[in-house]
Amino acid sequence: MLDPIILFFIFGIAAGLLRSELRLPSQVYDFVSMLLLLTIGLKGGLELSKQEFSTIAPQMFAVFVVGLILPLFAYPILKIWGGFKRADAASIAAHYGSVSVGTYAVAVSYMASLNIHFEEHLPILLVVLEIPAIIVGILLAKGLSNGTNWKVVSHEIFAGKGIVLLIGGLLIGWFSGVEGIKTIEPLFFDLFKGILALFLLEMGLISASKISSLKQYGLFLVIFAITMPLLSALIGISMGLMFGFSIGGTAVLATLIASASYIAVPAAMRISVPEANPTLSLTASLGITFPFNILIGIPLYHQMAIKAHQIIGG
Amino acid sequence: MLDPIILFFIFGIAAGLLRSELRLPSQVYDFVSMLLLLTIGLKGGLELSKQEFSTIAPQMFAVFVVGLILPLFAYPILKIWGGFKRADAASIAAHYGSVSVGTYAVAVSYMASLNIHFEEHLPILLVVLEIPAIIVGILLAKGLSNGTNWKVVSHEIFAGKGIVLLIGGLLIGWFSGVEGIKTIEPLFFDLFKGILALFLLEMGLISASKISSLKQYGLFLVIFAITMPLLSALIGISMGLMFGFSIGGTAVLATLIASASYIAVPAAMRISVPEANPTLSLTASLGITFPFNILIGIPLYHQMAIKAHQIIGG
Amino acid sequence: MLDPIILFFIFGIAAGLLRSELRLPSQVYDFVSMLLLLTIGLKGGLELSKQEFSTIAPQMFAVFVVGLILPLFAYPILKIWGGFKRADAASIAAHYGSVSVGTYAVAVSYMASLNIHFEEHLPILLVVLEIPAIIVGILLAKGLSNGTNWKVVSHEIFAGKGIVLLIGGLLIGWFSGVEGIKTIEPLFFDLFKGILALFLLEMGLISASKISSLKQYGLFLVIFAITMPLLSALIGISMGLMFGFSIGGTAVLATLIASASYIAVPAAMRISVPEANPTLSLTASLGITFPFNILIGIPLYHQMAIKAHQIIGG
Amino acid sequence: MTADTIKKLVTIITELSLETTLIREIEQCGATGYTITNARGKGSRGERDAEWDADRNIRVEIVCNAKVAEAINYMLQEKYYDHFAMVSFTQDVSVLRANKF
Amino acid sequence: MTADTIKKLVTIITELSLETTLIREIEQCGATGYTITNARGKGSRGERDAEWDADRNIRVEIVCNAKVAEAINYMLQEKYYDHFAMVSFTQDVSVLRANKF
Amino acid sequence: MTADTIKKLVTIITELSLETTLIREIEQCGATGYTITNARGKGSRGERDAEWDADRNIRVEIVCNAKVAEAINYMLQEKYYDHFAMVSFTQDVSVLRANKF
Ligand SMILES: Nc1ncnc2c1ncn2[C@@H]1O[C@H](COP(=O)(O)O)[C@@H](O)[C@H]1O
Ligand SMILES: Nc1ncnc2c1ncn2[C@@H]1O[C@H](COP(=O)(O)O)[C@@H](O)[C@H]1O
Ligand SMILES: Nc1ncnc2c1ncn2[C@@H]1O[C@H](COP(=O)(O)O)[C@@H](O)[C@H]1O
Ligand code: NA
Ligand code: NA
Ligand code: NA
Repeated sequence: MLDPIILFFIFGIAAGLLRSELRLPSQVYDFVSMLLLLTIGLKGGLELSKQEFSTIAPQMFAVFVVGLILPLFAYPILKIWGGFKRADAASIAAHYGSVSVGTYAVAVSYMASLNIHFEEHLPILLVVLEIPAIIVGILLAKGLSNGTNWKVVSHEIFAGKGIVLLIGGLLIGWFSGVEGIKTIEPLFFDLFKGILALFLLEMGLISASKISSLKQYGLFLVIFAITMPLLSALIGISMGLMFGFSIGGTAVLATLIASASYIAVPAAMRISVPEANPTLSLTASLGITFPFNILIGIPLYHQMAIKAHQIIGG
Repeated sequence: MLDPIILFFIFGIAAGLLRSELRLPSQVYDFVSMLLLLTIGLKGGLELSKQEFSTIAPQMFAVFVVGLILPLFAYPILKIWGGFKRADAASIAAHYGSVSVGTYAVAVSYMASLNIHFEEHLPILLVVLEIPAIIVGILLAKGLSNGTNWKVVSHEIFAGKGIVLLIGGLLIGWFSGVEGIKTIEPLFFDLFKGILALFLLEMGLISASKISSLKQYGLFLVIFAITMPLLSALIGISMGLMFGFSIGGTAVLATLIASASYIAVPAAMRISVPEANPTLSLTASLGITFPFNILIGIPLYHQMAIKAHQIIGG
Repeated sequence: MLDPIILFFIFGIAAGLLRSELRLPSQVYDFVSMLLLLTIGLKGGLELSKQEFSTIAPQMFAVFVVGLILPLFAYPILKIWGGFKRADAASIAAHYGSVSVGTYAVAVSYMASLNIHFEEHLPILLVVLEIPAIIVGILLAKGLSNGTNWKVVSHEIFAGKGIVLLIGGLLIGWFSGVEGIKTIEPLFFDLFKGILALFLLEMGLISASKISSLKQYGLFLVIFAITMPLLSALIGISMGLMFGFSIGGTAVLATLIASASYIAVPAAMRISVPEANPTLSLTASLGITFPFNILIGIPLYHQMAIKAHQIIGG
Repeated sequence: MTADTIKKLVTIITELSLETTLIREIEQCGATGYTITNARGKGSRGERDAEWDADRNIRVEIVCNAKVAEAINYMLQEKYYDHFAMVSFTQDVSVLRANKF
Repeated sequence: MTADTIKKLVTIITELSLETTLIREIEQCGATGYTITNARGKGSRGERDAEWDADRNIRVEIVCNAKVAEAINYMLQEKYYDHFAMVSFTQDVSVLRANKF
Repeated sequence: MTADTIKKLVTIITELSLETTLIREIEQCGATGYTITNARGKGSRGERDAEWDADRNIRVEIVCNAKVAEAINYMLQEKYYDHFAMVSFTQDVSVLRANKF
């Protein structure tokens, strides 16, 4: 029996490939995204109020470092094997070093539907992971002595809707506490999966439109867009074990690291590395990696987490 | 005591006639419609998973035939008695041969509020009924040897938002099953009547604006727009009895057949029969038939179904 | 422990001051406002069905008179002490004589979260209070023998979205009754605080943008925009006592009278007194008075109501 | 192909709140039609970023003959320029079916 | 600075429901691009206030050479003018990088 | 009636993501105002159908004198034409209250 939210995603892809006129109205899509971001933030914030900062700080640091390393690892592959121009290789690398909140939300919903516990403070790591890859990507594209206006770039990153809503949600959740949040639960928590279903419907439609533009970019991009998340997931599994996470937490962290950005990074790259072709990275991220993670990745990473825990535990 | 959703509709009509600036924002209207279509589809799909296809298939066939016949019946009336041009008569006939999902939703809600059981697989018949009248309408307007681009027309019909969402909802409901759907119930099922209320508020506003443009089209259109649903309802009642439906199911089927399209058919006619005046058919369908069915038709068809069952049963 | 909806407001102000790109999409904002207005109307209407008109009529009259007097009181202050031009003084006075539904909603939510009872028919007084100040404002700006097209003005007032939705909600609530309304409660009542949270997020963003344009209007406007609600609240407290309201009702009425319009009045003034600078009054109302009432005013008026009841009771 | 005719295209950018009254006056000047799009912008009356109802602009286009164009421009100047955010400009355009305008 | 070149700007205001087919035909006339904005308005076929799907307008702009402009105008006249709410007008515009169009 | 004056109308169609920076530069060129509408379209960089944030266009109009128009066009050419989806064209328009621009 399939989770309905996955069916909504498949439905979206199918409708898109069949060239249906179906679209979630753009402002409704924005609204739905906002709700997801706020809900994820709120949940993380509620958890924060129960935790010691000292336990989380080292995890934040480790995750930040991973965010710096991932694009450095992807860049030469894209440049040398893929034959991409410098700007394009750097931009794609930045997308895969950063994360996708939509993918995270599906992982969360997957765990919830199987009643698997996971570390609820992961949204904080999510926020931390979004940023370093952008900086590395710009440096890769332009070199250290470049003319990047870092003030503009950092504004673009930190003032972007995604980060602001996640951090806002975290803080509100933290300050409100479990009791306080009760009154807004019907909107933010009870509707969560329905809202996620609508989000995935639209994401399916978008993915389908990107899939159609795939052929012009060749096989290498496809292979990269599947292999890169698999390798990233391995890193995620290792980190989960290192942090002493539960099986669920390990799988969600793997999903997080395996995911590729399609909102924050494209926006930042467009401003900072305009010579990179935005269609290239969005096609990979939205057309291949997102559907791969949703349909195959998450259950796979879950199995990997189980295996890894058996090996360690045994 | 009046059902609040009917009050919302009356409120919309009143606000519209008083030339208030009130409008549901267009994208919110689209969103609300999408939710209704998906919910109706989901409910039908859940029911499908409990039924044998062999019981439903003959009903689908019968209903398809009715969809072919209704416009053939309406066309000469409109052409000869109404004095409409060929294209206009054909287009109006197509509207009345097809169905209105909004009207169906109100019938469903009416039955639910009176705790009357009805056959839940009706959404499948709804999907089947939407289409044949469009084809007949085009043929009536253009003749058999016309230059209609059927590929474009069939894309217009099947790729239209309405059909896609209904079928998508049906399939998702079918594959998910009652257990699977639980997590998305708060959005799609619990909010249903509230969402329907907002939909009817906007429909009231739209109806009011169409009512204002009514006088220029004369009395015949008004009479047709009330008589046609009444006759169609009689056909619906007979079919309900034929199918062995409950009283509720008979009444809902009658409502379905009595309803007139205002989304799928106008869009298809605009492309295929551009010489037809779209204001004419929309004024009839939205300005008269929709409010008539909502305010008078549904309770009336319910009474008719009760009577019919008494006669048959006695 | 802070109410999360207040945190959403503070979050909005912070994000706005930090020049984040965060915005509630405009149609979603309209939708959220509509839901709040309808919910407030519905709640009032439910209450109406339990009350005698004869108890409420005198309160409506008294409140109407207050709505006439408040701008007459504010006008000379603004004109003489503030040095504003006639049109501007009249327009600002009208804003402060009228009310803000958003502020009322927060007061309602504040009382609910502290489990404090209040007179539920207050939405009727809200409707009554919106209007007189507009008329007085126009007369102040243009004199009695002016060329105001009162037909246009009254259409602008009564056909405005706010009034129409409030009155529509009132009537629907009244006719439906507590039982009837049950089916639409999940959307209109259960989601209320979540919807209010989103509304306040956007209001915070708007307030922040108005705060930025504050410096060019000088200190007087700031002082006025804080003092005026305080004085109005005193009047509200006295009226609450006069009406024999509970502590909660007294505080909510005080909040109501202390609030300043930012939707109905600006729209009406733009049409009727175009020579008034709209930025001036909106800056005061949205940039100062709204946040003041939300963050400081409501708890303060609650304390004032307690004190006043002690004095009277003792 | 029907011969082209030269007409005027008047474009007005102003506050959304004016829409109803402005349209009425434009028709009184003799315009047979108009087209409106939503807009935002900045000018002498500051930024109008369409974030708040009061800050929304519309962009109105009217195809008409020179006389109507002049009447519209005169009307704008007399009644609106002083108190409203408003910009307008006029161009020549060539149209088919010129009798429409 | 590259020398400016004079091109034609064709503006079409018509029903939203035509978008897909109209765009196809415009490209067949030789246009290399187009820009669309949502619009509402009023004309000989009554008010189209964008409140209902069937009442929404679009405003299509095409920068092109004179030949393509003529082809588009001819096509509009032949296929659309009779049955659809439609207005179109043509202007001269000066563009940079004229080879684009 | 005030005498009309001829000014330039520069229209730019480009990516939404450029809005903030582009506006800043346009003002630095000496423009006193601008108007923006949301748009979608197609050109040499493919279809931009406004479905995804990255695929949204804006249409910017600036009424200005010839010198500012030239400065804007030069700036666009230098800084944006190579890497961004962008089209621009310039026309003559007659305006009232010419001192505004
Ligand atoms: N120079 C300009 N070019 C294009 N649009 C302008 C210009 N100046 C003003 N506008 C538009 O007209 C509106 C009103 O202008 P204003 O009355 O100058 O504030 C602004 O909000 C802009 O949308
Ligand atoms: N004179 C006009 N000026 C500007 N736009 C017009 C004019 N006439 C019609 N329109 C626009 O073109 C659409 C179709 O016009 P029509 O075919 O005359 O109904 C209308 O809905 C308006 O948006
Ligand atoms: N020939 C054209 N006519 C009108 N608009 C165009 C044309 N070519 C391009 N555009 C618009 O300008 C945007 C960017 O063009 P481009 O840089 O050629 O991709 C497109 O997305 C269209 O909205
Ligand atoms: Na990643
Ligand atoms: Na029918
Ligand atoms: Na007040």
